[in-house]
Amino acid sequence: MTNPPFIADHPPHPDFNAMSDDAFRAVVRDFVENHYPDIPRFAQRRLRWPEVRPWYGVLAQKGWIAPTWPRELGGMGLGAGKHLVLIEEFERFGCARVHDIGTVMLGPLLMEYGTQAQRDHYLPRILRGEDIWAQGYSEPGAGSDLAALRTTAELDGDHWVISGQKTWVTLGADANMAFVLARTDKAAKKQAGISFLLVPTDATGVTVRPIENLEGHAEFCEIFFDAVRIPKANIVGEVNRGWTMAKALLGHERVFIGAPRLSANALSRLEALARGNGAWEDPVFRDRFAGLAMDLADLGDLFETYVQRLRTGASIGADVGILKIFQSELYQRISEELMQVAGSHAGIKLEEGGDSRFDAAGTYLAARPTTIFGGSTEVMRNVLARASLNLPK
Amino acid sequence: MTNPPFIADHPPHPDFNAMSDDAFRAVVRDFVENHYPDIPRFAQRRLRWPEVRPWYGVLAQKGWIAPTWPRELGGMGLGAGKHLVLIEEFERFGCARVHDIGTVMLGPLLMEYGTQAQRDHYLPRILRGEDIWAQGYSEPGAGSDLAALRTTAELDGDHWVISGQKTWVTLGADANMAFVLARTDKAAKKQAGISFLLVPTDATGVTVRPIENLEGHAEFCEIFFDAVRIPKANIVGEVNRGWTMAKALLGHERVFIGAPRLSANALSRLEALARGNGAWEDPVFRDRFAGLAMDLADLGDLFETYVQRLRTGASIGADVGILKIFQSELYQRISEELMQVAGSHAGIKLEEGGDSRFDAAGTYLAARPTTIFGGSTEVMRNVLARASLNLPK
Amino acid sequence: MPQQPDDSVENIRMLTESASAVVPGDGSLDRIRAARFQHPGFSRDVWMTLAEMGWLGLRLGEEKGGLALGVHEAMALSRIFGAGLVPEPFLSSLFALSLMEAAKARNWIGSALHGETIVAPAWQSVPNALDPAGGVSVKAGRLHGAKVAVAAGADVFAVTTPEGLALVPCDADGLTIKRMRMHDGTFREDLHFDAIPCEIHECEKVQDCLYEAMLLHAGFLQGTAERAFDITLEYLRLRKQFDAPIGSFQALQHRATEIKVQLELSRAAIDAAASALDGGQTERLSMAILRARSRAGGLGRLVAREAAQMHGAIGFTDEADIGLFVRKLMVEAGQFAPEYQLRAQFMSLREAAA
Amino acid sequence: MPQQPDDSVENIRMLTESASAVVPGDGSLDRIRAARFQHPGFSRDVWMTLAEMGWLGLRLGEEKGGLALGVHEAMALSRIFGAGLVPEPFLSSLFALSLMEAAKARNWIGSALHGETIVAPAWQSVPNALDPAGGVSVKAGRLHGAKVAVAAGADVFAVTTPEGLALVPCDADGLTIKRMRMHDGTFREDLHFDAIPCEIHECEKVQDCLYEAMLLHAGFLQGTAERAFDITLEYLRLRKQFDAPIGSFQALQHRATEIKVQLELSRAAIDAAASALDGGQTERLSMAILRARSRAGGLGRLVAREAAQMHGAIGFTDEADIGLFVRKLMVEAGQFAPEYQLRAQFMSLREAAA
Repeated sequence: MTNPPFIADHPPHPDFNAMSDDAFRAVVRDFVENHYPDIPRFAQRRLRWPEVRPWYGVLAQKGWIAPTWPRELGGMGLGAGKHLVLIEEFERFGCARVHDIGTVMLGPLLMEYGTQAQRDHYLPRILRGEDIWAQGYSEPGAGSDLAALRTTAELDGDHWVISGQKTWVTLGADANMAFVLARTDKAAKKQAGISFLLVPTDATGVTVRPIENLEGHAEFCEIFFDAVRIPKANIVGEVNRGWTMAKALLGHERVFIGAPRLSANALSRLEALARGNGAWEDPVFRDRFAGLAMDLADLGDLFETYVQRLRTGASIGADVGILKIFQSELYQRISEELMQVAGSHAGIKLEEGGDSRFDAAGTYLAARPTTIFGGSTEVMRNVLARASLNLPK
Repeated sequence: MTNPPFIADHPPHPDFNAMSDDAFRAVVRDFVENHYPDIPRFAQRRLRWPEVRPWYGVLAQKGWIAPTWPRELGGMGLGAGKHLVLIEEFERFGCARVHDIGTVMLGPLLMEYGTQAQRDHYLPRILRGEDIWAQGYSEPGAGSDLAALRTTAELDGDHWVISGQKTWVTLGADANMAFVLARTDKAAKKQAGISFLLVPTDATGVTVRPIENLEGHAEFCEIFFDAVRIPKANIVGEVNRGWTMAKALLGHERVFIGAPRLSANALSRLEALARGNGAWEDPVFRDRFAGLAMDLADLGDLFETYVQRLRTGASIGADVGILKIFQSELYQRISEELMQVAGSHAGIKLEEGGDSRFDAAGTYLAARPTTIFGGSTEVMRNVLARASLNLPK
Repeated sequence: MPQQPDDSVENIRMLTESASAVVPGDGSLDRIRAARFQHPGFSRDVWMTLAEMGWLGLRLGEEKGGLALGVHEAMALSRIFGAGLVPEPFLSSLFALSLMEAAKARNWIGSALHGETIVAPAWQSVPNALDPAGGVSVKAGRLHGAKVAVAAGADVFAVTTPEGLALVPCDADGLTIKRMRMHDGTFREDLHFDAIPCEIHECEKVQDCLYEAMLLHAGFLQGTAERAFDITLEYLRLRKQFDAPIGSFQALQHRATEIKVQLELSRAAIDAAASALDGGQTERLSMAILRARSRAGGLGRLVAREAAQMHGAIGFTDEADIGLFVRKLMVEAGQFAPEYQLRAQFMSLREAAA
Repeated sequence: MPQQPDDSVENIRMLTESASAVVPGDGSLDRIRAARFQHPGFSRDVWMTLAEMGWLGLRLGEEKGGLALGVHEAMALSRIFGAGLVPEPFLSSLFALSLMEAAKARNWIGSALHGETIVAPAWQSVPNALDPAGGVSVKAGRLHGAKVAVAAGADVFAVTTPEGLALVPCDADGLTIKRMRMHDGTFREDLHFDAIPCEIHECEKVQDCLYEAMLLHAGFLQGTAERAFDITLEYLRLRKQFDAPIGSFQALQHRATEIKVQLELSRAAIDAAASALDGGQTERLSMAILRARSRAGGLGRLVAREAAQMHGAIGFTDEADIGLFVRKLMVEAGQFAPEYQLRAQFMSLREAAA
């Protein structure tokens, strides 16, 4: 698959961080309201590449595709607080989420661990939408035990030869590039001996197979590697040191997985549904709604403290799991309240293109994976118990 | 300590089981209302022997001290259903709970495993209140791991010589006899090598020390055994086979620990308190009350199925834990709702002799041990997971 | 609690055996899988089998061609159908027929029992309340208004109105049907009535019929939940992570035992309510049914949540059976009314009984 | 959220250091233990120390002899006092003084700041609602009615009435005091006023004072809960059963992490509300305080329950310190109003703000 590049001919950005939150919010709102293309808003499922491509193009052209990248590398250079404003406004308008593995995960990794050649080659391609990246961490049977991976890569002259299988690759069928964790030293202990490799999905021996879910969508894929040869240079960081990098990436990601936006959207849905069907007047419902609304606001306060710590460069450590644990469980609790209130209509399956703002079942299903992917709640509680509470193994 | 016997000169009982529940209920109610002595009703704590003695005497004289013992042995011979009626009426009137370890635990054990001589000697003494029994299972540091006991008994000629310590002995300071689990084979594995011994608490070397709780009561005691010599005949069942008997006793006890009466009392308190302070009119409170009332009624239905199984002689197995788990947690949830509703008054400590019918904090504290003693909820869930759900170790 | 009479036990044994005509004994879900999302979401052939077995008349008097069996018997089938994810509108039809019998509406009963006509109850006007009289009115012999969440595929609708029962054929002039796909692959319909001429059959027992339907539905939910739990337990025993079966992890074990606790409470509450109903007890019967339905609803929600979580990623695939159960529970747990409405109703009855 | 200003951080550092004058640095609870159940349940000597440190005037304007420090500073002390189970009515006194300042009632303020007079707020008329105007009336210059759950040991009561603030000495004619022992060893009093002559000081800021008191009390609860949790964690690490530390059992670990989650939420909510208050933000401040107090109350209840359960039998003995914390949480979690009342209030404000 090739992606014709978007032209990123935007002028240099001002320093958005110097603006007030309100002023920046007005800028974002104005931009979104005037430039969001004619594609779905408030989509309940992730849109596929052909669907979301127009929006990626608008963002790329404006230079807004990488909000947190430094301005000198083509990003917006937003601090955490401003980034949150951007997210809030995008969510408020119901903007579709673009394919962002490249900007959110691979980009920052290359900035920290990549070679200059890798940065020069890959970063602009992400900004222009030429490369759409997929993340290959999980393997069949390993689940939350990420380090139990069996995909191998062996050096054969100037090439790595990769064999194995990855699963639960988000939007993998839309990607032309994948980064993959593979075992490069079979003798080493579990976490050691793992390397971080970059693989074009059109290489010989790569097969991408969509996993159809119960809604008939293929948000996830399996990727099979059958003696796939990639250049020796397609490794990030040192050989056998991929695990630490992958973990660091996950840690950083978790602050943002813990952002209140998913729960906030779900709570808006709950209010809309309850106002529509009379539950809003019921004091018992209101009590439960109040509990959820207070949970959400408290989560916002907690999220803000983490954002401040990121902003000041303070370390976060194992406690970061707290955010993701609470946000994902809150999201689920809100979605379950939606199901209660929807009563006999709870199980309705939204028609394609239907208005998702009252979609109880869609929200319920969307909330399920959040306690499983990106570190299951169970594993995160194990880690928290040991690393943060210092409880014995 | 010696207990002057009550005379048990009652005429032979009719077969209460042949009566209708309603007719039997009327008999019990009439008896209680006319013969309950001038001692506290609805006591929040267990009454001590001098306090409860008059009621024990009334019951002994009437022949009602051992509701489930066979009529030919001096009991009432009640089936489980009738027994429940008896309990309900006693609870309704607020009768104090008498010292019942002898009738509930030791008696049935002797009937099944004791020698004829033991039965002839001990059973009548229980009926007449001459022996007040204590149960010595728990040891310091062992907690829920009952089999981890370190009290030893060695044969020395015609005597067992007992050394060690028991703790959490309910009303131990009131007892003149104790039954004790002791290790009689140190080489055997944990559960093997344990015997069941009968010890007078006035024997040389026995020290009973009350454990003062935060309310200043001494409901529990520690008992120390310093080379205490008891006759060789003071063993129930075979040597080194005490564990199985003790476990069987606990299993049978658990059906009745799972009876709804504690939760029912607490719920009545909750209703009384809420009606008194206005919460009863609050729809949000009513919703929570309804949830608890429905839980209680469902527990009643479940309890009834177990009673039926006992009645028909069917085995119950590990599932019996379900009753105790749910009833004790429900009791605690009701008590926590009481604390909520009591607001700024929640922490009031009832004056001695005060009216316990609105006592939130007393109920809260009384509910705490129910998930710990008689098998902690955690251990019971472990057992249930393995034995009933067949989950791997 | 009155005991189940012996003939009831024997009836249940026979019903359970013959249920394999509809629910395969080997647990196969192939038929269920294939029928999804194809309107009407179930098989008319299977429907004819239900009719031939006499099950559609399970609760109907013998003089009307029914089997006149007890609620315990109907409950046994309901549980089996729940465990088998049976999509045919069996409970819905029992509800409709009991309304028709109570209203002495003779038309259609015969053809309904023979499976030729499917009748669905249209009783609810908002999706989250127990309001059989709501949403519609009858003026000058014509039906106006709307009902929601009616089982799809019916030939005739049994519409509850403030004045009694109206029977409306699906092709009546003035009837607008909005069809909705459900996540379990079945369909439901919202109905709109625009001045449809109809005969009104007085019916004083609408509440009784509604409550019996709720109770049977509790059994269906329990059947679904119980099998979903069994499948999950099996997965916990086999699936390994961090070199151990995940069922050996104590946190999961304790959560699994909580499901077991709720399952047993649900079973006891349902059986007690069924005995009270069969025993002709009226005092506290409604409260017992509200309890049973509320417990089963909570159980269904709990099992859906935990089954999804304990299966992890695999549960989202179309290949894994557990997803079918999660979807069924999502759709069915909300039927009738949310648990907090049932609790409110319970408190009203409790006050009235005191 | 505005940042805490640097001088606040420095103030807090100094306050925290000097707090050892009242809360021993070694964590000893000997004084706490000994003072229990002896009326008034606290030490007048320690009270004088609080006065000498200037802490009673922490929130009072400098022109009245106070330190004029921010809520963040008061919160720091409140948390330390909560962790130390301090029985002196410090928060109660801050509340009373803020009422008196707001009402421009000059009498008593000086002697209260010097520790000679203890003033307690009498604001609540039923123990489970936020009703500062309730329960009392003023007719012809005389106070009638009742207030409940007032801190014991006060020399003067600051009584909130529909017309304003009344100051009533504890030996006033017509005042009946019902003294109650609390499970933590402190005392509270229900007051009855029978035509007590009094001056009424108009006070428009009763709600503001009440909400600030609730916020500081949230900090106290958090301090108590946090230390109780630390003690419990230590017990989990050391206590062995079935040959392993019980803290290694996954089910307990997962429950412990839930406490940690709630603790962090509580801390964040309290600090955010304190910043809003110090920053002079009024919009949504009341809602932020209701949230903070509700979270801390829930946290207190959760920790009391889990600390008791995780300690098992040992927690019931008078020797074990954890029992003191459980009792303190039992008494304090219910102060002001049950969480469901706070939620109802939150929803009213949310509607008004929309």
